[in-house]
Amino acid sequence: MATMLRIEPVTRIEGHAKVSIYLDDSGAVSEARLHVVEFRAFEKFCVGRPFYEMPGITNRICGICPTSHALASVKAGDAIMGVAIPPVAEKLRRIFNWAQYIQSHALSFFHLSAPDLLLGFDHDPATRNVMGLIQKFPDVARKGIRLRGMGQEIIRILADKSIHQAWAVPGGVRQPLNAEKRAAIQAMLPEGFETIGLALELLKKSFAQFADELTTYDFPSLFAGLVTHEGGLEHYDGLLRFTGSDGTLIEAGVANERYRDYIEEASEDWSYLKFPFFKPHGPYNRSESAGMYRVGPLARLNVCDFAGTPRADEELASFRKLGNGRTVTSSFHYHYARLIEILFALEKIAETLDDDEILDDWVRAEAGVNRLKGIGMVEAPRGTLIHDYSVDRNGIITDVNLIVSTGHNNLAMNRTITNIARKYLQGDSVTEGMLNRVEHGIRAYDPCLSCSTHAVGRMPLVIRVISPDGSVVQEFSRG
Amino acid sequence: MLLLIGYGNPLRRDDGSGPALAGMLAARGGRDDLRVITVQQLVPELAQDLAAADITAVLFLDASVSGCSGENAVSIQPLSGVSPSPVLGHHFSPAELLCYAELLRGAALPAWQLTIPGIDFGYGEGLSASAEKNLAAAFAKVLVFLRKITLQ
Amino acid sequence: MTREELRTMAMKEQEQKAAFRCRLLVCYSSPCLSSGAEAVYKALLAAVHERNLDVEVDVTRTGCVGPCSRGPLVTVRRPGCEDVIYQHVTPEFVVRILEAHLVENRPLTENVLPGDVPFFAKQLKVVLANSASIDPESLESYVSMGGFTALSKVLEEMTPEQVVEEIKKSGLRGRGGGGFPTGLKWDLVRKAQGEKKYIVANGDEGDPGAYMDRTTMESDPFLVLEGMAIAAYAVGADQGYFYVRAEYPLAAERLAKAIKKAEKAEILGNRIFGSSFNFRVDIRLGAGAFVCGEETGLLTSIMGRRGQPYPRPPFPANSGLWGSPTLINNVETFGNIAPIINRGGDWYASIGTEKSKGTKIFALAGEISNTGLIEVPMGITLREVVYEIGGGIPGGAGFKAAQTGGPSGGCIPADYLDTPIDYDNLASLGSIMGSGGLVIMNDRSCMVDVARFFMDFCRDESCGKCIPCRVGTSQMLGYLEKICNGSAVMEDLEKLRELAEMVQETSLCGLGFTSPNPTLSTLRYFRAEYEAHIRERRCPVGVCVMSEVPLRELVAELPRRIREGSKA
Amino acid sequence: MSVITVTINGIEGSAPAGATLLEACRQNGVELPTLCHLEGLTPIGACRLCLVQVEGARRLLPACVTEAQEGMIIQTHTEKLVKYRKMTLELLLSERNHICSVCVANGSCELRTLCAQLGVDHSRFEYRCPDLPPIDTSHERNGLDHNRCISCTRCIRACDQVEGAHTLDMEGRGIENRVIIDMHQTWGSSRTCTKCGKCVNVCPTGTLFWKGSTVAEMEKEVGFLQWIRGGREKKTWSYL
Repeated sequence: MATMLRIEPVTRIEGHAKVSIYLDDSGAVSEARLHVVEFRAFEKFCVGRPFYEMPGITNRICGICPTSHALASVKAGDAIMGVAIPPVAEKLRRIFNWAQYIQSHALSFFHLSAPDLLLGFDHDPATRNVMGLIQKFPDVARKGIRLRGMGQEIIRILADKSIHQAWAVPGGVRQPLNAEKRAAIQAMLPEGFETIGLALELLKKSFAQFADELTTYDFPSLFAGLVTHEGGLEHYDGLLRFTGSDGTLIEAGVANERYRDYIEEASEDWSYLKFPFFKPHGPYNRSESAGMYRVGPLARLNVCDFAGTPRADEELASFRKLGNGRTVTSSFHYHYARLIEILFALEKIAETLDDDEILDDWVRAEAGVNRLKGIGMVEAPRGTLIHDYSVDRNGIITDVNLIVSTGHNNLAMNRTITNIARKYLQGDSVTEGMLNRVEHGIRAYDPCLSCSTHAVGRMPLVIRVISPDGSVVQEFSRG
Repeated sequence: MLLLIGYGNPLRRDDGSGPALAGMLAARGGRDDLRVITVQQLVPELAQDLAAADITAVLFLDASVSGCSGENAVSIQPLSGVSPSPVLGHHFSPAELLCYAELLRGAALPAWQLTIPGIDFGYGEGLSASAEKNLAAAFAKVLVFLRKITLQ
Repeated sequence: MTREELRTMAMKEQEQKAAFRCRLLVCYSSPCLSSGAEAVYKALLAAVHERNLDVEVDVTRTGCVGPCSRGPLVTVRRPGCEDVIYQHVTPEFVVRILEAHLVENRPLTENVLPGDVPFFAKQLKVVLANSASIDPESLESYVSMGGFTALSKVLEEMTPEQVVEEIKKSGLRGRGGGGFPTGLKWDLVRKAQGEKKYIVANGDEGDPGAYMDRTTMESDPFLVLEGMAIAAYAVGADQGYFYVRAEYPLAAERLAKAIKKAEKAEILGNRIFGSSFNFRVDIRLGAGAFVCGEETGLLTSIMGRRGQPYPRPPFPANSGLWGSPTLINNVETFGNIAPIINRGGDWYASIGTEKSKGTKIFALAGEISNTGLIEVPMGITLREVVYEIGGGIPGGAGFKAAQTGGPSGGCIPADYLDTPIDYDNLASLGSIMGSGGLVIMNDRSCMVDVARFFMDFCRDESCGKCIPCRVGTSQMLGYLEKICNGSAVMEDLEKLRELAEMVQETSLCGLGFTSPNPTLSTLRYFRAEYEAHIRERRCPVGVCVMSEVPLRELVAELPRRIREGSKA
Repeated sequence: MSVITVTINGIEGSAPAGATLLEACRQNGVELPTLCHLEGLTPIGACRLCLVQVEGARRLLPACVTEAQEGMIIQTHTEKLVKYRKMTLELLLSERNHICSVCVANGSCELRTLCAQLGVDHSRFEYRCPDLPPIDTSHERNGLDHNRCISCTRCIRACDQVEGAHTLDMEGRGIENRVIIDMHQTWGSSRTCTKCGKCVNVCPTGTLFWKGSTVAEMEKEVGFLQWIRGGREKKTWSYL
């Protein structure tokens, strides 16, 4: 009989996710699992609503990336209406999406991961936190807050509301941009560039101290993400590309509506989060990681041929040197990729705003139902997000399939924590170092699991070592 | 100006006691040196509210899982120490928020945290009888606290 | 028809009936029909015919006799003898009755219902006086009992004012439930301005367990029509509507026949009794909505609209059907009119209590030995009704409560058995007279379950126009269901009470504002039962199945259940 | 025009003879909440929000349908009345599925505005979560979402009394009542609907909406009713 170790974030509210580490009879780690136990049933209760209400409903899936859900949803709506939206509307939606990247990536990097990354895992635990970060890098900490705020502010300027807005609608957007608003956004950009430059510099300097982690987080897998028709870095539209660990093109550019030919979702009875896998590589097999692919910042930089802006392309070149020249396979570098994407977003916003055409007030196309199916695919900060709707002739939703970014990474996250457990678990006792790395390993993907639910600020971890007869041999609690 | 931040999720029963207490204090009125904010969870942007020029102190109002009841169950503690960020969430602890606020304003900000123990954190509205009792005690305690810090 | 011709008709009919050696009266109202009266009647006719007794024996289908649970009932009436009433009569048994009385000349001893039992002795029949004796479908039969003399009297001898005065003098109050003084209502309609006025008879009886009006319509339709015609004369109306619910097909059929016969005899229609008074009556069938028993709901239904009440004022007396002054009275109220005119308001006022005059018909139902229809003087005590007329509680059980007034009424506990029944006493006990449903409950009834039953009825019958009744009854039912299934907490009881008061005070019509009555009265007299359901999760009489658990206690409860489940 | 005197909340005021209590109150600066009432439609006294206490009356009276009488003494905001109004709104919130955050009428909803004015931010009563007919968006322009309906019948009355089409009606009774189109068919197949849109504009919530509206995008215009009715009375459009 196998022994099970359970790492459970004991929130005062029923947990949203927990980690179990399974040992085999010899005491070695056989597998680690990330359980997502929050069941939300969005796919069920969207049925029966008109498709044009969907952006308002689905953006409530998340409080961190509502913008991505709204955009995937309005794109599915555009497809149902069968319209090409006014060009300016598309540009405004893109700015909207890049602003979302800035705020979401900034939160992940500066607020959640920076203490570990900039101070190191071996830093005194008592000060390896925000306080320590502030003491050592006050400027980074201060700028981080302002960068996140800036992303939120751009969204607010465009949509009058930073969270759960209703600005993006099927057919376009509700209000155009005006010169005053444009100037306000433009005024914020220089500080953003400055912040990101500083962060990149610090992060790159820190790689040396993470040699172990870099290899532990390193495993082969496919990568998936949208690219422009020319193969460039893309976040809002484009073709879905799959590449291998060595950089080979598996599928150069799949049209959005054909995603089901490439992605299938498996379920496990211990998690509500589904397990999408790459279908052409044979049937689902979790233990062999067949069909496993990664999405998100790391994957996007791996699948694209180029970024398309001068500074981001420059960074991309140095990023690729960390891998085999084309592909970076260690999930540790999600952090680096995130910073490059913030830089890219800033450059693209600046470039798009420069053209006076952006102030045009023709921003919404009108149409009824012209297609009974609509697929909206965007790159959310955490990866490819797919909204797939079927409607009746009156536009009432009859079926919904949502594949969220965190889902795509499900297999990879399980793989990462298995690797960490194998490397850092000593005997049957859990060490502080292992705990830190399990936490960090999950955080590298910046998963969105606990959205809209409040948990105690500090999530203590409790680890129980349970012998085969069910008694607790050792209990380890931190926090 | 004292900033009161009541946080928690009112749809998870006792978790809503923080916002409930904030609501009671806001409704009571009678003081113009209080600013009350209620949120579901603490997010980084709040640091900017904490760092506003007119804010001189902050009191966080929150629920806790201790399950105790009675007068002494409710505590007001000065905020101290900082813990690492949460593993899976995208929210902040009061202490983390305070660190950022102090960074932004460039000076220390006196801060306290009041916790109201609850027992029922399941789905649903309304507080358990125990949390309700604790809420009443917390209300009384805050009023005393408010009088005291004004004297300082 | 003239008054003289009416007298001739009566005499001819009386003589004809008196000529028979024996009369066999088969109760032909709905309860007896449902227990087989039709087969009994046919068997009896065949037997009479077979024995060539047609000339000697009269077989009549009559209205209701009263002890409905004992039907089919057959009464044997012979000149100079006491009536003999047989109960539970079968087609075979009725032949034996015939043989015994006519061949052997000796009454049977089996199945005899003694005539001197309190069930009959304590009753005083005014509206139902003819019921057990006449053929409801025969105009002659009604006339032979003095029918239409009151109408001819008012047309020839009285002014409308005098008629109204007589009704006022009688002290008659509306029998539909509210108890509004009938004479006063007539006076209001009489004085109301309007070229056209209407008379409406409310026969939309809908309380569960109540069938007073059905019986009155089925047993003596001419009596009600006569009352309507007198009212029409008194207020100056020439058109009447008889609103009968479609679930009462026999009542509607007999009324339709009665109207036709009366019109043919020129007792209804134009120039009634040779006077200048015209009065037509049309029947309107209700589609079975309880709320159409509420007068404004009924009026909108007659006008062909969705049967929903509207706020009063304006009262129908001023603005009713198509905006014209309209007199709307209950069937039983109209049934009292002819006797009052015939015998005088003073006579009527001598019956009953100070503020509630005359008699009232009740449908006795529930846990009581003699279920059936009774007519008693106002002021009789509940104890007399239950233990004497009703014959007590069967099966050795004790009396627990009496529910009066149907879903709009309340429950009266044993402590008040000696209260004289009248409008005001019932109101002070938190109930109402209602139309006369009287459901007796024994000590095996759960009062919360009773409240839940009536609330379910009210929720189902709410028309949905006003919010308190539409949503309030649904919410109250929800809380009562929770209390009954064990998932309620004390807070729910408070919400229930608060809702009950709110619905009572803010609803638009009578259905709404009386719907909390069963809940409020049981809360008032049986609060301990409610608390036992909630605090102890126990139904004191074992009616409710406590299968659910309050959500909040589920966490503590689950492990226990799992333990018990694994043991089982 | 003769004038009568009424006392509202202890203050004497006047109103034209024949005015309703609601008109009398509003003319004297006392605002009463209403939902089923709409200037230009026959009042029905159904929502019970405008109930007032009149001295000498046995029951609370709906101000919208009660005629003001000389010397009436009226209380409009007693503790009890305010409590009942709040409960009425709570009952409405519990009756169907009102989800403001994704509602087209967010921001222009009369129900929500009243809730905000009276301080009702949630319902103490349990949500009934009824099974409702599907959303009807078969019409060329309008949509009907039963989740948000409060059964005020303003749409039915506007369609019947102002437009004269009587396309809309109510089926079922009590808590089961539902707005229907013609003899219970889809709106798109209605041959009586004139597509005038009056029903949509008089709907106090997001039940009736312009097709394609997204969150908070509905803006309703109710003033036109009085304009139409007034114009008809004054024969503004008479060519004879």
